[in-house]
Amino acid sequence: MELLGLYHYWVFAILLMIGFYAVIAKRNLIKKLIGLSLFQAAVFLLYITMGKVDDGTAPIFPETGAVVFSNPLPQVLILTAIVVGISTTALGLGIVVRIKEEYGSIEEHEIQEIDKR
Amino acid sequence: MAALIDTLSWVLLTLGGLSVLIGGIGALRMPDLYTRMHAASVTDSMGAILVLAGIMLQAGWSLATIKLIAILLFLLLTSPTSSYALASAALLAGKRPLAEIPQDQEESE
Amino acid sequence: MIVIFGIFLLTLLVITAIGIVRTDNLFVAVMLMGIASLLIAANFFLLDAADVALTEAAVGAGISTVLFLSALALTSERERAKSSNRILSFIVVAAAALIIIYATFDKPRFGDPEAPVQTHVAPWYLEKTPEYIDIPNVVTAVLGSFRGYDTLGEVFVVFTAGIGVLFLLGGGKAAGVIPQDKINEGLRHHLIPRVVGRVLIPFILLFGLYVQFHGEYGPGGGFQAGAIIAASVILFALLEGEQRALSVLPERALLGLIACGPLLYGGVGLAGIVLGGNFLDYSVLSSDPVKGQQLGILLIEAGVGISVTGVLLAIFHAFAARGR
Amino acid sequence: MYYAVTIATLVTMGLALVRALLGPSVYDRVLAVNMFGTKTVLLLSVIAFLYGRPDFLDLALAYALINFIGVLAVLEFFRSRALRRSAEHGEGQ
Repeated sequence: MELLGLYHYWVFAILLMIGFYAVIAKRNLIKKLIGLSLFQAAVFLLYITMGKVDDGTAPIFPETGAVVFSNPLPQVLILTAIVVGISTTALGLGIVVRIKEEYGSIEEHEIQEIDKR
Repeated sequence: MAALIDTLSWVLLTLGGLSVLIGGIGALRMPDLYTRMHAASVTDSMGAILVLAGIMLQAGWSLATIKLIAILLFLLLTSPTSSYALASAALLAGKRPLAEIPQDQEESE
Repeated sequence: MIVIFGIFLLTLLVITAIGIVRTDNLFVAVMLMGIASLLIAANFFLLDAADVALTEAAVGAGISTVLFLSALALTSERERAKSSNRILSFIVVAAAALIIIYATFDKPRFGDPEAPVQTHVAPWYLEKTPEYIDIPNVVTAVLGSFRGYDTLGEVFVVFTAGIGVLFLLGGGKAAGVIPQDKINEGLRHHLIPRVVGRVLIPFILLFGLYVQFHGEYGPGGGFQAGAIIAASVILFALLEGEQRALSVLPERALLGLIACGPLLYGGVGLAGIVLGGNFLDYSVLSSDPVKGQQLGILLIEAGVGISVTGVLLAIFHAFAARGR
Repeated sequence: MYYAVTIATLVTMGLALVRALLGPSVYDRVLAVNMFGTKTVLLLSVIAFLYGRPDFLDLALAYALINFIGVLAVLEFFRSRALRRSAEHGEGQ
């Protein structure tokens, strides 16, 4: 049970690194952005995981009865971060589209070759 | 009366779970796109009706039931529509159903 | 038992992530991202974060897929090159993963009520929200009032990102290989989706408004509502063609929305100063401090909703206009 | 009994994921995503009751409404791709 309690964190680590791998190893710029989204998702999961309390419920007071609540603070941070995340991803996609229009390619090494010329 | 409603809702939930599961197996095991789509979309609607009806009986007459009815209505509207849209897109793009392909070509497919 | 469900969902998530990285078809990767988003939302819900799950539902299911697909339509669908330095990258990544996993052994157990995170400010928020603000949703209370500065900053980040996309894609030449009338017709020839979509749009809008104004009592708030309302307009644009959507909600109106949101938020903050309190101190907005807090949260949530709607729609139109 | 339904839904999600990973055509993957969406709606509504917080059905409602957009976006993507291909083809001739 002790190890089961850490599983969420391991998934976070693995997911984070899968995203990181896509960012560093893939040459396609959109694939890099997808990797970045995965990376983001892993961080979101870490925060929400840390906020969970045993036998807790979502921090919205029910009409009857006081109960144990999970931590509201990480949820606030991540809630805003998700919307910020999609806006910044859109900005990244905008840059990729402009690169495609100017260079005719979205593969990193081809762009570098064009730059060298 | 309460026991009757309980039993009925458990029966509905079990049948719903079963039909959801059958749909999943069908979507995995069927031989081509259209048969898979058939398996997935029909059981999608059936499972949704059964499971949500089962929960509705448990919830009793409350705001939750109205929300469940809304969810069911929207699912029944959107899920067949998206299956239809997908099937027509696939057909327009030139994917033929397996039954239409002559036997000798089947292996190359 | 629910912990087991969570573990199962997380395992599926890891498998999906590996699938996303391994495929060289970007369209498939985007589809798998859709699945990953559903899994993440289900996980958030299991971890008691209803508000966050609603945000992920509103953003991940519709808007994220739409944006990625429109970017793919403008670039290419296939990844052409093999990965660079695969082995080296893999070693780096594996080593880092092992270090992080090693570090997790020092972390408090999952769900531990005695963990440092739970004992710092969170109990104070939970305890004082009924007293100072008196709304049931603590997440909204913290978002709108206790940490209002944070949220103001986030709104400005969203604002800046929107302006950035407009600068990048707004002017200049378009690709223009497709005849104008063809690209503008949307899915008008698909009769059944069109009819169902038209039935759905008012309900999505209504649900968006419900989420906006019910945010103090249940899961919801400006961020979620903004994404849902934007999704309904995007649905209209997909069905009827982008031009029709622009004639309903023209670009100038969108720019107005983008500017209005942060202005409303900042204005509420300044009103606090004018009425003799601190910046973003809503207690002075009304004679009863608790009422003032509630009014302030309502107003700033409206500001957030307006600016998120405007930014997401402007981004969508910027991408769609590029394809014309 | 909620547990039984939850387990059935989870297993089906797993099967749909396998279908999404295997393909073979892009339509299979879109089908899998669509199926996954419906199963998520069911899962969220069942879990809302399992937790005893039926007020969280809003989430399932959001998915029931918004999932449709993804499929339409895919449809529009296929349509514009076909248009682009035919336009490029026409120019090449």
